[in-house]
Amino acid sequence: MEFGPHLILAILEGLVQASVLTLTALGLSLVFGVMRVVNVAHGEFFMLGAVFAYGVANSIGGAPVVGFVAALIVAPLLVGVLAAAADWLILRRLDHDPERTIVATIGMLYVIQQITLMTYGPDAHPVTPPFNQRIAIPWFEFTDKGLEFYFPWGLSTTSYKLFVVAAAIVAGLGVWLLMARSRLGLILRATQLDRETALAFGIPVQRVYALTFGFGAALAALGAVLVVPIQQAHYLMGGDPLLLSFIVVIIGGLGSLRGTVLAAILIGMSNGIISVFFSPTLAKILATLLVAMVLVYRPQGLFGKKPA
Amino acid sequence: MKPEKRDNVIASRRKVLKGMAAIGAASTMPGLVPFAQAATDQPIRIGFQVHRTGIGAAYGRWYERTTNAVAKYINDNGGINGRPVEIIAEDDGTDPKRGAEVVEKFATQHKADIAFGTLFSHVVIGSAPRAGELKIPYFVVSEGHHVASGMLNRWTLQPGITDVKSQVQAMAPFVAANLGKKVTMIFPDFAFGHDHRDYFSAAIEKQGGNVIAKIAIPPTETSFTKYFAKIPRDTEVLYHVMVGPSVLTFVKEMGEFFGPSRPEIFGFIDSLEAVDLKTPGLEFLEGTYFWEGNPRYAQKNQTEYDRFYRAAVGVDDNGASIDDPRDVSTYAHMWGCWETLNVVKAGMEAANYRGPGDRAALIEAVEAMTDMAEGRDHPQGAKIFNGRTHQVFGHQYISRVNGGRLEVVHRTSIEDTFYPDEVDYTKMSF
Amino acid sequence: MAAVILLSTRGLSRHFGGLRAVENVDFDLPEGEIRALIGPNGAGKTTFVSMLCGRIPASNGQITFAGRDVTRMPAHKRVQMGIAYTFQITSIFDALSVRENVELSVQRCLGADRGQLAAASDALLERVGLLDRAEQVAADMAYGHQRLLEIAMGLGQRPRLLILDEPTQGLSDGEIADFIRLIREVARDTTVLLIEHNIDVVMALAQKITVMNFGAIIAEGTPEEIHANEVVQAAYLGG
Amino acid sequence: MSRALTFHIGAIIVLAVLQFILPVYHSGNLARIMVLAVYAMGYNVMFGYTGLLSLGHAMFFAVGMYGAGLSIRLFDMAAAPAFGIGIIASILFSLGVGLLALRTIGVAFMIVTLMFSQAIYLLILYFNPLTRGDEGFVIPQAVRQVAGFDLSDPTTRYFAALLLFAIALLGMVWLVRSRTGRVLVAIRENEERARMLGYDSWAHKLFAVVLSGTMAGAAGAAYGLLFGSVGASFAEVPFSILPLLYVLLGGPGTVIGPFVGTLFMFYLRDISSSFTDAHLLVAGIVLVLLTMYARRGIMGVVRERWAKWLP
Amino acid sequence: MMLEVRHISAGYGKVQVLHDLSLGVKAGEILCLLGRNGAGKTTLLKTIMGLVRARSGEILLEGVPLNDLPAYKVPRQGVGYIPQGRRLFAELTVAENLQVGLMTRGQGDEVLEHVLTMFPRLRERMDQRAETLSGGEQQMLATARALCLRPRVLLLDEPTEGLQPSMIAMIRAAVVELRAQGVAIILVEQRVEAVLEVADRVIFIENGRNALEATPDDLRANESLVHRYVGV
Repeated sequence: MEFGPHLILAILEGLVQASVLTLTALGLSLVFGVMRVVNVAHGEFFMLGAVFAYGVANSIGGAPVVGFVAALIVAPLLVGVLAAAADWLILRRLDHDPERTIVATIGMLYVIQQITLMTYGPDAHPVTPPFNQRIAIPWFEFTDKGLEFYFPWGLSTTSYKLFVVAAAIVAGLGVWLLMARSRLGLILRATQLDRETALAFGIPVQRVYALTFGFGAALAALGAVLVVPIQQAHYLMGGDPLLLSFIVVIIGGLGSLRGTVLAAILIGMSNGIISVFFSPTLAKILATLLVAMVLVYRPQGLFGKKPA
Repeated sequence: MKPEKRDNVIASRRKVLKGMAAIGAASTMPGLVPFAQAATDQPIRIGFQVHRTGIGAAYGRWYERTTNAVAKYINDNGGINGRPVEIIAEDDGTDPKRGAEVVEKFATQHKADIAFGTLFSHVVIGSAPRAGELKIPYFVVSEGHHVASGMLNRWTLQPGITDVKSQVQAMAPFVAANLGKKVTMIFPDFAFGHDHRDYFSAAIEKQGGNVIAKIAIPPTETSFTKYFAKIPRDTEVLYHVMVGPSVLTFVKEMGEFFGPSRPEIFGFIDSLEAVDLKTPGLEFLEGTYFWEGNPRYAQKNQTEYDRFYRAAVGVDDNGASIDDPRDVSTYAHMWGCWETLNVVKAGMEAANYRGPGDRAALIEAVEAMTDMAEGRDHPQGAKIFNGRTHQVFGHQYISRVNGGRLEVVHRTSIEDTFYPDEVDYTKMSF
Repeated sequence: MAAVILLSTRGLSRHFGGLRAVENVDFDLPEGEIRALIGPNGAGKTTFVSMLCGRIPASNGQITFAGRDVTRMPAHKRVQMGIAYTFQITSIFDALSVRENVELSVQRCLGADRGQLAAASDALLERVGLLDRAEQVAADMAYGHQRLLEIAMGLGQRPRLLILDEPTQGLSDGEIADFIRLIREVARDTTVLLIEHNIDVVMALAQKITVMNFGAIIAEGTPEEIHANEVVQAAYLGG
Repeated sequence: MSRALTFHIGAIIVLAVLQFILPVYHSGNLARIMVLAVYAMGYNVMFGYTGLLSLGHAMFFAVGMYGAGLSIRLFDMAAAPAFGIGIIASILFSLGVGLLALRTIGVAFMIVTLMFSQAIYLLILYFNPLTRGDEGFVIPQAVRQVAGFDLSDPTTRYFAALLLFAIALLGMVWLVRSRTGRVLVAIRENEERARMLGYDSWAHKLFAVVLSGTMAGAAGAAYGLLFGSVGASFAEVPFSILPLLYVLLGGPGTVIGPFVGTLFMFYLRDISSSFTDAHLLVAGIVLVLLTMYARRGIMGVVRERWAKWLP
Repeated sequence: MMLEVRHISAGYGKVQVLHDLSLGVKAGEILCLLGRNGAGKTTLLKTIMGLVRARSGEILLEGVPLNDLPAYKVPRQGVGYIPQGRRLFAELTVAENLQVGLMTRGQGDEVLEHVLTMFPRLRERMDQRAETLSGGEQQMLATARALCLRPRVLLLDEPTEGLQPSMIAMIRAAVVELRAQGVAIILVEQRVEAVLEVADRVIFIENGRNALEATPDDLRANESLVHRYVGV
């Protein structure tokens, strides 16, 4: 493929990845920001979202669009409730101590994964996309006759992929509106800034935590529902989103939502674009080392501001 | 016609389950199975290393179904040396560490006669040294080249399924002759994929073709379009092989990428194993070609043996589970379990196997095997076993997607899969 | 003897963001003296002594200890040179026993010989009156006893300069009297810098008093001079 | 001889005797458990004694294992020098990791170690012509000889594992009673205070990382030589979680605890595997329950209730 | 009594800070707590707020026990708190900080209006982030935020710390006005002089225990009392 169309394609693919990653990482970032805990089971909530989406879409039947819309609503909700319950039953009793929480969420990761294997099984299952037209994209070249357009081989996307990008933008805006403009957002931000004072002003911090944990997980699940029509629901699919979300949240600055979105776009896009030029495994090695070095030398993240 | 057949199979499946549960106690239930002339009525214990969890779990499920079916088949026909076969399954988590522990457990705890059944090559490589030390015959069904490459030991054999090196090189003449000579390869970036890369590149060059691009995809990748973009414009044939839970995404995105103007496409069915060809998004595969270890769809000229084998495992004419037509089997691989256990049976009978003391004799008996005739024991086709390399060679199938079904268009000769020996295990001591 | 300056600072400053916690402090402490450092909350006392012992780096200025410039020296090296610091907020090894706490403070000088360590720690515990609690887990003790343990750990290091940050906070009157006796004894071979709010303690112990407010030294003198100083009175009572 | 020393030497003697008593399956398991326990003891140096929680310990194990394995595979070395190379590689590598990762604390430290470990795993895959990637490679039986002893022989293997284990165990008994060991505990309890007692906490933490990494690396090299295979799965994230699980269960900050935890978890999985595949479910539940209700682990509780003298 | 503390013991972890401490404050009364650093004054206020759990004893608001309630329900009963160091939500705007106060008991805009008339400076700064305010303005905001829940009881922890005299006067005026409105006020202070001007009663706390109760007049008459318990 020529360089120009190749790049466009990498960007389009990167956008789709970045969209899903943004939602997933926003969930992780929110939980870290408000509760100051790292949720290692985040990837499993992503996986659960996909598996529930398959379950819902499959049991409803009828036109794919009906099942998909139902999954879009039910799966994140279910996952959110599950996660909130886990917070209430487990993490609350650990006082949300950061290190103990990490260990407990590692345990949760295994439990969720194993239960999914025992019930849903080891196979990957697809969810039929509600619509999926291939959209060829024209490219141009300069010939003797001047500028000419043509359709290069492989330069295309699908309507569903565009929908994923749009949906992620809408959901992202929704999260932003919620955080910046709503009462609930105010409560979350106040809790994030000063837990004790929030408590002294009547904010039920423990419930806010459970809600946040649930909401964070639901965001991951939403990302997963969007992605299952492209990929499949599989009980081991949570690993990569977790690692990538980690990377994004750290690069973006722990707890900063704006940084998270920026970093998700950066990482999602570069994942697509770097692999155009380098070995993808090498790209992953470099990305992991970059994250480690960012933590070592710039713990506030690339986009985070320096603590006073 | 069909419904009745189906009922039969369900009935026999029930019997399988019941039978399996009862096998331990079989000897105390006279009349159920005729194990009359046995010297001992103790069952032959087959340690079955199965991927129930981990990335191999989807394959493992079907391996287990096939293994249970072949055990029933053997028992229904009088067992081995008149003794029933008992399958002792242990999950290895598709993990080499646990694999080695499981082999130890078979050898020392379960007192199994042999260990059997592993698919994923890293588990084989992790487990084989322990099998060698514990001197327990280790029959793998992994299609990896690691056995014939000489990396392992005299106790490890692969008598049921042809290895990747053979499969791949046998494809090259057909590809070069019918599809094109400029090939782009897409393969997973780990050992299995590298075997494809290396052996096919060499084979196609012998046919006057060449590989113009080699695109490695990292394991755990979930999105593939960006790799397709690296396919050179002058590619005549796209050669693809993919494994893991993302195979459907891989194939779907391939379709979306090419749209209406695709090159010839030749793939290993691994890319679609356990995936329904009628899944939306796969329509573009119409007219493309696949290697199949064993044809998933019952062919017009289906042999009696394939029909028998299908029914025994509980698979319909489309290669899916009879219970659930959406549950597509790993048909191109799992027959290896069926044939391997039949080889074990033949070997044990040739060696007059009585117990662990005869393990070396069993190995020697299998090493002495050469021709294996097509039949109920070998429903996939005739085979030639090479005792020096511990590797079997057999026919390979090339199928074309036609009306949403895979139709066999070419069956390679066994000789197409031969290559010079790289090891002589028979010279090693036990 | 009083002429030998053990510790001095020149132009010592520390800024937190825009806040000037300590600004341009010149300070001299002669060897063998007990010096009290007083001042209202937020005057910068703790920040100042934290810079002396190296817990926080100075933004500007210079610290000299025993004739060496220690401004950039890491904390543990300064401690090895003989600066011991007891924390304002009790800082002990909660989960360890009282004896283990003290042993940790003496083993740096003594090495890990068990017998010697035990003897030295018991002597110290005896001195602060905690010997009968030696086996207790440190966190289980009353606050006052924890403060005494903290002081014992300070002494265990055999410092040349002992910095005590509000050592009597939370002690009862009886304990305070014991504390004063203890410090007098210690001061025979150790220089003491004492941050203290309890004026009785200051008056009883200090040979000289330094008063800080808003990050700067506003007065320095004998207890009598300071008591009479109007600026000091104003700073305290917030007039 | 102190009670603590007697107890641990006694444990080693019991293990030596067990080899002659136990059925071969269990003595085989025990050999494996002892090697893994060295890995866990190394983890305990950082986590249990110094308070540094690493999520990437598999990298140290893998560096030791590949250090030894690749010397054999690529340079045809003998087992003993290869083992030495594995250890040297672990020392150098853990020194490098320590110098970088110790610039962070708490959660950041956990993630940095996780990321380094992931990078090592990917590097093993990336250099597959050398390492054979995910498949790994076999260390041939012929090479696994040290001073005339065949390491693949079950008895030799058992005693080789026991030797390594005994060195690590007695070394730990000595360490935790030494001056350095006590400073490590002081750092775990209150780093600021330790620093203000004149201890160089940075140097001590670095020592803990290097010792911990070297023990893990020694375990990795030994594992490869004793069991004959080297593979990338020893560098994967779940293998980093294992020692955490072992130590949490056995008792962080106790010398024998990591062994007890390894023994328990190993048999928990082995026994549960005969009636369910859900051993990971068990592991997950154990992790959650341990963090919620039993942070001291088995030996921690034993020490608290019955044996205060246990180091 | 509007708020009554009976025989409270409380602390952090294994350390007990308050020992059997009792006190009460009436509606329209200012009770000042004096004592040295670490005497337990801040811990007492936190215990009333439920932020530190009382181990024994009772806290009653108009006879109804508070200490069984989860912490977040205490302010909802009408207990306002101005913590030491102000503890504003630094990255929230002035308006948002006030909004948090209004939410506590579901107060509407008229309360906000009322509070803003007390602190007109804040009205000009509504969209500014709290961390950008000057020290005095921050204290105004902390006070205004607490008033937004229309407290029946107001707890102030060293509200004049680090402020210039004009600001101190303003805070003092606000406190006096609240007393006139019938709010029960507990004021923790270091500056004895500031205390003497507004207090109705003074209680000294020493080592977490009641040490002495006095009126401002007693204290003016006997300076050595102050000296003994506050240490100046």
